[in-house]
Amino acid sequence: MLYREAGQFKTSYGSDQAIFPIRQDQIGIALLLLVAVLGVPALAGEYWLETIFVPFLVFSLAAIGLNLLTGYCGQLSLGTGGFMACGAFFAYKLTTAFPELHVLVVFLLAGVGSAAVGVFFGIPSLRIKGFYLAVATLAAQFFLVWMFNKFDWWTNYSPSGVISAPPREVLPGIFLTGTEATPITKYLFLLGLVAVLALVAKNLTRGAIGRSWMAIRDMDIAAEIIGIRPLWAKLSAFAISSFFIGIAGALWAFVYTGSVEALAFQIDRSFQVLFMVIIGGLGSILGSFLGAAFIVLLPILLNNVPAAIGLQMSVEMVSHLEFMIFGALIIFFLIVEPHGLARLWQIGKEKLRLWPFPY
Amino acid sequence: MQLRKLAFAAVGALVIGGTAATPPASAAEQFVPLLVYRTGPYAPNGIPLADGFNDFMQLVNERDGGVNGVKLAWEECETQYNNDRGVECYERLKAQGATGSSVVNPYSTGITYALIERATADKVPVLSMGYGRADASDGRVFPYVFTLPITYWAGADVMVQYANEKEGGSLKGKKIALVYHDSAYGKEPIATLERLAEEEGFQFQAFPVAHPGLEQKATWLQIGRQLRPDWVFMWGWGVMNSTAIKEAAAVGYPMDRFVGIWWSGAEADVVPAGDAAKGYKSLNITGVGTNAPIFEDIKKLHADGKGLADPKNIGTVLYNRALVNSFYFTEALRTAQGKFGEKPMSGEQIQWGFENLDITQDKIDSAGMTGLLSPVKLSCADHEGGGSAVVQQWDGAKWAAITDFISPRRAALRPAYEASAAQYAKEKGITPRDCS
Amino acid sequence: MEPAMEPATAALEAESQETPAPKRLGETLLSVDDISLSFGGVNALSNISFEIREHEILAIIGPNGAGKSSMLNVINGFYQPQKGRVSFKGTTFRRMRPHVAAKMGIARTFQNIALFKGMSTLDNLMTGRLLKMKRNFLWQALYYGPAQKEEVAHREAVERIIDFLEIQAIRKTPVGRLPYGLQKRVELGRALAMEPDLLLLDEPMAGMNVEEKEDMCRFILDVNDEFGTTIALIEHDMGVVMDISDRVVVLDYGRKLADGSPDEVRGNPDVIDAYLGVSH
Amino acid sequence: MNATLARPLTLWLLALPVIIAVLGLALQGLAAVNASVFFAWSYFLEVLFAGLLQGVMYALVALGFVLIFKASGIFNFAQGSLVLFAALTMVGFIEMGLHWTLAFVVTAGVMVLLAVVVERVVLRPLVNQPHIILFMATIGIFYFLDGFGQTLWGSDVKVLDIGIPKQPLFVLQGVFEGGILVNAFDLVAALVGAVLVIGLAVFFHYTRIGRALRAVADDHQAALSVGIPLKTIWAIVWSVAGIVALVAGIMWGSKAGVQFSLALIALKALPVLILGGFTSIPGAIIGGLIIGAGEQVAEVFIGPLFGGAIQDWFAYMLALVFLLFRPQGLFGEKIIERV
Repeated sequence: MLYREAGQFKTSYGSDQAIFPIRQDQIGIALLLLVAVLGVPALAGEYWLETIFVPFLVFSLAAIGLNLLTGYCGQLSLGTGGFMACGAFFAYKLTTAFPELHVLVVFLLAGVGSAAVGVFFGIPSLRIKGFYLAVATLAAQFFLVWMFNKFDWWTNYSPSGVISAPPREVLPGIFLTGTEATPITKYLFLLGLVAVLALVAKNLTRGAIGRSWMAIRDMDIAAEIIGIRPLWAKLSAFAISSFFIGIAGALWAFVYTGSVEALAFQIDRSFQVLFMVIIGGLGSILGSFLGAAFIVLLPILLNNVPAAIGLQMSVEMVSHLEFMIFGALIIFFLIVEPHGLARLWQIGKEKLRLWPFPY
Repeated sequence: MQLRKLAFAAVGALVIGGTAATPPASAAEQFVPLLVYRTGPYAPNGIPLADGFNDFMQLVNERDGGVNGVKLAWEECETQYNNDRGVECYERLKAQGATGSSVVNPYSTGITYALIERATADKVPVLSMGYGRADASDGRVFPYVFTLPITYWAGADVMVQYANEKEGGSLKGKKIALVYHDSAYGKEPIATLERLAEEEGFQFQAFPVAHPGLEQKATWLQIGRQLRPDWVFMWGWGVMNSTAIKEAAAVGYPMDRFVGIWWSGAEADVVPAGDAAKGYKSLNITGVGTNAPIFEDIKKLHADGKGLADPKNIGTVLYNRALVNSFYFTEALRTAQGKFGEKPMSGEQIQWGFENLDITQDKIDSAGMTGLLSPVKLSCADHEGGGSAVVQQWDGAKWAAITDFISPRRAALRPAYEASAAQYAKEKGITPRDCS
Repeated sequence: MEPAMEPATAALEAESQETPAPKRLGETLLSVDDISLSFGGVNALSNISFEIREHEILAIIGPNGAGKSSMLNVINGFYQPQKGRVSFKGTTFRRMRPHVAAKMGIARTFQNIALFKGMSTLDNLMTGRLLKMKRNFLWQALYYGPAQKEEVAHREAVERIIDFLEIQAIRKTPVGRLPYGLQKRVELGRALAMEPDLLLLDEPMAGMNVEEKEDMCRFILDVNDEFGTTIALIEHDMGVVMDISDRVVVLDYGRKLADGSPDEVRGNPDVIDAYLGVSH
Repeated sequence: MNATLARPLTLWLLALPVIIAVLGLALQGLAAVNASVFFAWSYFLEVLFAGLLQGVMYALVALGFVLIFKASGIFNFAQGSLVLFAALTMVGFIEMGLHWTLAFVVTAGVMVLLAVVVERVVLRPLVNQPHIILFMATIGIFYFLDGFGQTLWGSDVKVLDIGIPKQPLFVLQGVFEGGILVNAFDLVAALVGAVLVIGLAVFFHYTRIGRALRAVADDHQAALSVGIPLKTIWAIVWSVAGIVALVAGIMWGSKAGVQFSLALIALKALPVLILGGFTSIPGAIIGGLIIGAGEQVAEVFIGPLFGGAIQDWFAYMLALVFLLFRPQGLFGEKIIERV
């Protein structure tokens, strides 16, 4: 009975086009943000902040980026790892070359650089479609990782090819990277950045650009005939998607692991982000968050649950089980709901709207 | 509809289940986190390593009742050799036990890199035994990282010494090729080998192999059919090792001139290559076989049904390496207890124990580990401890040492460590400790 | 209100006046000249010429495989003819490109509905306004100020079309879930949202029942009447064609058989032969 | 083989010596201007030949992809783990004491069983879903099989030796000094690959099941409506793909040892696939040959210019360049767009 929109009338098109048109949702999201800003840092321990919330936020951003390209524009990409590497290495070069540059500016510039690379590797999409394009993006993946691994310039001639984030302040005296950075700083910084970028993504997808992407995704020929230029739509999707992914890569290297080598952005990373998008829901910003949460949490749960309920299991068994459960869950979700967690969430909401009446 | 409900229920159950925490270890125990990889591409190497750790700590508890009465407690965490998993494991386990994690053995160069800053901030010693950053031997910049007994740079030096000796004392005009895993790990020896090539007058060429290393045909055609070097060194890992041996045999390269680093010299690296591997050599930082007296105790442990390892792994190269690794730790613990009292030690105290670690031949003998390791002595500035390595050879069925422990020429290596560490310190804004 | 929206507004104002406006047949809007198109040796169109005048409803008819859809595809640039020219609003094109055609004011619907199935009715109609949206993506990213104003302005225009086509109830439904007849209507709506000068309709009534056909006829006539839009349509139902079109072009095997008023065409012996299958 | 294929094939065969000669001359020129590149004709041919044989090994894996794509339009991401699973199972049976021929038969049976289960549990509930959904389902299969295989047979590295000779051979010793090095194992692999391709091509073109398979590939529903039993067809095609995976697993397993990394060779098959086209069995072989030869030659002669290890991305770049000119691959069916 609580989740009812009856009686809420929209008096303008503007309010009807809001992201959360229903009041309950508005209250819900405000509460969620409040908990995220105040509750989580107060309640969650260092372990939860460092190894669950931080990677969750970084991955959410990467998943949003890929979702813009694959979920909204319909261009399947397996080059996510490569674009994350771009962000990480661009940010490293920038911040070591210009130490006085604020770290936020560094991340944004790294994103812009990644966007340029993304556009370049997006060019084949004008001629190649579907799985052929997916395989073609692997060329970007392998080439980029090879390049960052091969040329010492990217790592400032470190003998091992590993880059390590230098200490940088986000506010005077408050370090975001380096040994003095606290988990809470990292978390709050990420939370703010990811929230803003997610809002940007949402705005883009509900505006003209997003509609031209979806038109290309649903039927590229028809899109062309109503005046959408595939060149512009596809390349803009590649650019903006790589911008998001690039920032996620930079955050991964700087805020999460602190040091990184090019091999951390191997093809596995691309698949990992793709799975988040698939499980969360193609074409849904909320789904990107849900998918990231699912993939970050599942292995941790599988590692903890058997012990918690008193089941003795070798790590080997747990790890094999993890693979099997993960695979089975993907299949299960596809059969039950091909549109991912986001759709399940929506169905749940619709149910709630009618509750307690069945129809 | 039913299925949808099930899906909700499943997700819900997972979320609820996940919030429950694992029970903490008891108060009088010294907790050791074990970052293992029993699955994934490197499982063949990870399994004997993990088994060795388990058996040694079990032995210490069962035979000696712990270290000075403090029992060891440990928990395995599967990393799949994955950097972010490694970080997660480290964070999950670091607060466990009475005093938190007292040491972390990442067993992956990538995880080591990822943990250096975190562990330094948390005051948990990182023991990267024969892997990780070579320049971390400079304890002034890396107070919490220990590289005993020997680093990759020193390993490269030992290889060159060995080749030099085999060539009758001079490498002038000889050709040496390096086949390396194209990653942070594989690149470690290049600078050292380039320096030595200049000093000793041999021609040096490096051949990268892309991860995971199943593809080496082109590399070995270049080596075996074009360059035809006098020696081939290898920094390989996992499937790359056995593939390299097979491809080397396929181009007819002589195995006794092919020397791998200690991560290219376990059973799992040669067995898949079959007969082709006969005669292949590698370095090792520990002794091989089950001749040391400690194996009597281990056999007894297993006979009593208290062994934790798969018996077929006992005495394998990586099992023995894990024994020595655990021994380093228990000795550091003992050293720390000598100063701070016979109770569980904190990471900071263990760090002191490592810096004052002095494993003499007497201690090795009395621990029943004769032949398994060479003496090491660490200090505030020197975290490598002057260890050494042997050359071993595969005879088709087992590894056998063919040299004594060879010491690297550290006089030349030490300045390189310090220069590299200084660059790191500058980039990170670290002021090196004063160790004098 | 932007100048681009004037015809629609004018038409809507006209709606209130009860007196039907006289047919405003005007200048030649589009002419195709000597078009030939072939696919790997098969001639789809040979030497076709005809013209479409402003404000008229032109029907293109002919048996299956006569080249009707190919003709529309040539006009809006989806197919490139081997020979011939297309002139639109006084500009002559050797090669038309689809998005150029769209920009110049040619909209169309398809024989097999080409809607964006994953999007709602409203969003589908909004895509028709894309060419008219000018704010760059930075404004869109903020969704504030000019971008939001623009979004709302276009939403208003789209809402008028929704009202016109009587599809208010399915505004937020994903079009993939709509029945066939409604999908056709939405597709017409998307074309109208572009405020085209020339509307190409490929079998707008295929597969519809009598009631739906009547609705569709009414919409087509209203569009022509109220918005003044020129319409070229392909249709098989002769009754419909004769009722609503001002002029008819007959194609058969890629050739033009006849061109004239419905009555003229009806009496043309070639046309009768083609339809009754008499051998040539 | 039909006429549409025969023509490009003959063209290719005629063009091949010319391409090889031009490539050789170009590299010779490169070697003349850049000291880090070494060139000799005998060495060039040796590398080329090794590459071609390596290409057959890739093609063995690519074949499995083609089969499933051809018959169901599914890009089967799990093919790599099928290879691993088959090899693991076969080694498992050999370790139980079975002779390898017997183990082969039993493993083939297991693969058929697996195919039936996959059809029943995964594919049947997903009939008529978009291809992307089915593709994702195969990712699920990939993960499941990886875990399942390791649970059954352990993560240890295993040796698979069915007595294929491995010694180096030297051929054409009369022409070049020292001859050209060829590996006996690679020759056997090439032979196996050739037999497999011919067998599959015959199966697809001349049997009733083969025709039904092609009908299913065109349109699931249309095939159903003319009475083709979709379920059976899918089970058959996954069984055949499973057996092809078994053969690939044996060849790769005897080469590199049976272990987790085997699943990764699927990545090497992808450029082969794009080059040859997703739907062409001969395309998989030709694509394999081009990729194999191309990447080896590039690694050996061009790699030194950039510091080496270029072959991974080079294969993909090569495929990408081909794609820009022929978006459907060399032998893929041309996509005609209609409105």
